[in-house]
Amino acid sequence: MFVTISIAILVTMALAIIRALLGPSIYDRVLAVNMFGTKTVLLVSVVAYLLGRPDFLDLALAYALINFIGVLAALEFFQSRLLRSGLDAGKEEDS
Amino acid sequence: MTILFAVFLLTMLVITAIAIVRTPDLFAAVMLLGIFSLLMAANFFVLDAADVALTEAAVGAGISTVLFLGALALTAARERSSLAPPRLALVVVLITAATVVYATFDKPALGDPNAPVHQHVAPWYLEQTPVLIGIPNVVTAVLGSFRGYDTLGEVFVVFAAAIGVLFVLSGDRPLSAVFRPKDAPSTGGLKHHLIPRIVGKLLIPFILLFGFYVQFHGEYGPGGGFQAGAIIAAAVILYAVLEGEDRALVALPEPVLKGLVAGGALLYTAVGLVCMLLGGNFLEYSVLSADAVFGQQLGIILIEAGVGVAVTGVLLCIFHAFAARDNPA
Amino acid sequence: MQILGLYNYWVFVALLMIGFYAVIAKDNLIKKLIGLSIFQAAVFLLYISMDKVEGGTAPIIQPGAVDQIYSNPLPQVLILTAIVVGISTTALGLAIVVRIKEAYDTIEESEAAAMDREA
Amino acid sequence: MSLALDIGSWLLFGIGSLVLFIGALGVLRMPTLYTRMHAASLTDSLGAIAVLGGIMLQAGWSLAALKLLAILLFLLLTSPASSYALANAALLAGHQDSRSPPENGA
Amino acid sequence: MSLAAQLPALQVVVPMLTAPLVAFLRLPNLAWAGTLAASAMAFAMAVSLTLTVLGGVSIDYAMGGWPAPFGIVLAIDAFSALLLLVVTGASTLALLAGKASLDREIAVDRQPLFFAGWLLVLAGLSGIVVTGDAFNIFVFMEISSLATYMLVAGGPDRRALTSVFKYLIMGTIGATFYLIGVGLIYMMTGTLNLADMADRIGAVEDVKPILVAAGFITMGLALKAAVFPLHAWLPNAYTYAPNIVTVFLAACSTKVALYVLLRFDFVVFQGNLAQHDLQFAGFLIPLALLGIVMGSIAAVFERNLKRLLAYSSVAQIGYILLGAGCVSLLGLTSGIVHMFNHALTKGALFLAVACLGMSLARLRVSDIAGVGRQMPWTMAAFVLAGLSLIGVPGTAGFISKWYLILAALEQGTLGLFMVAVIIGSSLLAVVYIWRIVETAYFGEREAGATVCAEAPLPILALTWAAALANLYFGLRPQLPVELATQAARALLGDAL
Repeated sequence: MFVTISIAILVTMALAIIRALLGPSIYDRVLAVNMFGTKTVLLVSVVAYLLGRPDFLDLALAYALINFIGVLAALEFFQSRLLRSGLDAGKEEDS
Repeated sequence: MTILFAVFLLTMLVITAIAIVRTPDLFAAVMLLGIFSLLMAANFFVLDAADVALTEAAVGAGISTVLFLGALALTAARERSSLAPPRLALVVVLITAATVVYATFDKPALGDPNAPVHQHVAPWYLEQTPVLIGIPNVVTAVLGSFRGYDTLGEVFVVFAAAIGVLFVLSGDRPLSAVFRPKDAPSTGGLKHHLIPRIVGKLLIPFILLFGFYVQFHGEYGPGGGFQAGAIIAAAVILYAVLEGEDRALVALPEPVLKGLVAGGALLYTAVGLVCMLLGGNFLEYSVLSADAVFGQQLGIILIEAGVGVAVTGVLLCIFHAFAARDNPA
Repeated sequence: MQILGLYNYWVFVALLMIGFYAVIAKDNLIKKLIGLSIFQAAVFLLYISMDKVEGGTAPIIQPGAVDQIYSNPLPQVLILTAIVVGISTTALGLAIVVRIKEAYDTIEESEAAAMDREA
Repeated sequence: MSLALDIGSWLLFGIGSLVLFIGALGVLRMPTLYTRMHAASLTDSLGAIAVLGGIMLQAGWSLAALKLLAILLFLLLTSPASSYALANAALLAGHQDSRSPPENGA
Repeated sequence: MSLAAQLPALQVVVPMLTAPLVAFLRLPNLAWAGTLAASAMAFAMAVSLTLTVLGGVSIDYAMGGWPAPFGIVLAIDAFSALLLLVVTGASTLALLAGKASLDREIAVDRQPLFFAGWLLVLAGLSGIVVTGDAFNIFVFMEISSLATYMLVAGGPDRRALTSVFKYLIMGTIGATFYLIGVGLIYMMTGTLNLADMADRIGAVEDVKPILVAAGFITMGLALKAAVFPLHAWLPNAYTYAPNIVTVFLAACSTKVALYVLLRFDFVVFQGNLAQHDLQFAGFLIPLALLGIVMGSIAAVFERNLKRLLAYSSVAQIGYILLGAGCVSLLGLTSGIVHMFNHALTKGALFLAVACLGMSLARLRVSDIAGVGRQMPWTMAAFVLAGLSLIGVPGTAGFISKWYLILAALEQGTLGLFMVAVIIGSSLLAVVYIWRIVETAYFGEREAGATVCAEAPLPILALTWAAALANLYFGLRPQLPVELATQAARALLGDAL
């Protein structure tokens, strides 16, 4: 039972990686990373049961929050870049 | 069955690594590096290394991504198309690979219970940990006590990284300006994104709580000072991302961060010295209490606290040093 | 089964090559550091692959379990330390790259070297 | 009783697998960024509910079930939030797909 | 437990503990004083340990009270004691001399961080030298490396940044290679303790991983030790580092890597691997000879004073390796004595350069034209140390070259070739040192160039102390030779 669902999750992860490889835009990549992260969380939860060590669910929780922080950090990166390029454009107009 | 999972994960790992090296888009490379770390962590998990999996996820996928993004924001987002492929490099790599391949044929197969590593030293740890230290997590026992001196070294490695980053980044400005850019406009974090902001702020206390759980549960399950430090630092970084670095620096000001860095390292060393004063060897926690086993547990809790404090401080110092730097362009 | 039994080690070799190639062949300094991360991660894999025992579980002693086989804790401890060392090196390297960018306005090694020769 | 739980788990896992797979396929095959996001965010939540719910049925009343619930809540909160933020960031940056209809383009 | 029994641990812990204490101080002078005090204490402990070891006992210390191979043990013998003297001595000397020089190169508010980094280099290098555990060596190697990168990056020229990045990449590759090697040995023996490894490695049947491990460890450490042709990071790192950092690094950092290399190759591999001699004869000796020749030639044509001395260091590393490569008591003794003597010589030379740096903006050979008359004391010390570098009888440099030639003569025909290379490279050393001396004394100061004042007294006095030490250990070489002979005997142990 756990094996079946693990395989499904692994396939999903592989598809997410393909999207991350293809891009084309940076947002696609972040999307893929986010999706990959959630799938890793699910995989870890399932495998914890598969290995018979439910106490390892802590890991899944940690992965979930790391994933969230990673995505938000990437977004802040876009935003600061956007802001900066906006400022640069403003400078060009001034000069 | 899990071995087949591992094979699948490992194959994806190689594909991701190739893609990372090939893409000229540095941002894509960093994002893929995040996936690479998660895959690596999942792999460690399948290979029964829960503590390492937790660390790799927190550090590799979390902190490392944040740092790379911080550096990318200050440098360039694309790699200049490279010139002719360097032949010498290829030759060196191929020679190295051939050497390693040569060694591989005589290696014990994965999971072989008769491999030398499972015959010597390690069985002793597994047998003696319940007796001498009395905690279930053998990894924590080895990390904290049997090889506690290595862990002390590890704390000083991160300490060196923190002072190194501060020193290098203060090379062209006064040290006091490293955390505070002079007249850069505050990017203000993701202030205009209401939903992530509210969700994030809602979650921060729980993340902190989880961090403390990982810190103090390290004797019983996967976790410990390093992982906890990374998670707590991640919570503060989340706050900084949502509300702006300046607000995060108000909550945890620069002197506090420096105090954490120095204090954690000092706490660890002090525990070792106290053992010495009480008549034991350096880091011999047994002398901390009349009951040797309790002494060991006390020692491990204290040094893990030192590790957690130091790592939190170091990671936040490094994060702020990058985040506060104004755009060179 | 021998090939599959050593699969982890083959992947270790592959990652080592990929990372090592990126470190020495790439001109971009950040790409070099990314390569260094992969290079080090390959070594983590080498160590962690050693710890696995057939039928074993993570070395966290389960109360009440009899005759349970546990994986080897020692490589895990070593790699915990090595991961920390890796991120420390990366952080310091990135700080240096940021300074190089500010001093040379490039993060390509050959361009910076060309500027040095002119000076 | 345990049979019923098993059937429930199988059912949830079946739904979960299907949803996850469809979602991944959508992310891979959909033509534009925003449609891909749409595929990902919807299936992410339902897939997580199904998979974690299935495990919870197996776990029964225990600390593990509580942890699973925490993970589920966490995912349900963060996943839409990051999807929203991502779409918002793309929109603010003026991202347009080459295949988007002309009347949407400025 | 008495204090004396705790010295091996304190040797590392004292500088390490001081680092967080001084790192965030607001008072640079206090930070300097604290650093100096810790360094001096470390030196005192090293002297005390040396005296114990000279009595013929080696010291073992179980960290955390756990016995080997389960815990980490520190093991100090004559070899480690010699290196401890070099490391702590160089650190103390450079700190004592260098405050004024440092004030010129590093902003006052950054100095506490700088001193913390310095202490970590000291702690890391001492930690490598005293430990008896293969993985522990890696950890302390990384502490010292990270801190070294930081110190080198403090150089005022922007080229310090590019050279330190190169150093970081190559250093990390070296450390990772070492880690791979240790991992492979661990895989086949199940232990990380060096002594235990030596015991168990002979019993391993599948030797391929062990052979590869030997290769990786040798390569990794050769990278760290800047053995030719893996020395690419060294010249620029030495050139653009702050002057006082160069003194410290040139005296000890590559030597500690060589120490680990010799310890591994002799203790762990030599006695236990068939045909391990081949690694020396077929690999290290040719590299050593090439390094001696190419390093010296590069030095002859180099125009930058610091880089000239750095290339000379590449050649000197060749001497050390050549001695060790003879795999004989005499050869190893000569190599180890040369570690000590070269530290004295290069320390003194770079101190003299630091003196010059107090008055001169740039340090090309042409920049010091005529300086000999304006800074007579500095240049006189430089000449004295230069004589030792050449190997003139009566100086420390002569002692190690003498032993090296004796060791080479034992080797038969190949030995004669080695002797020819040694003498040829000494002649090259005469050329490059003479070029500096000629420019300094007989060159004409450019019209309009500022008049150089003699360097301040503290740094000058210590430069002279270092230069005179070259003379002292040239006339009374008993201490290093005795330690080196003991060390060589211990290293060869089984192989003899």
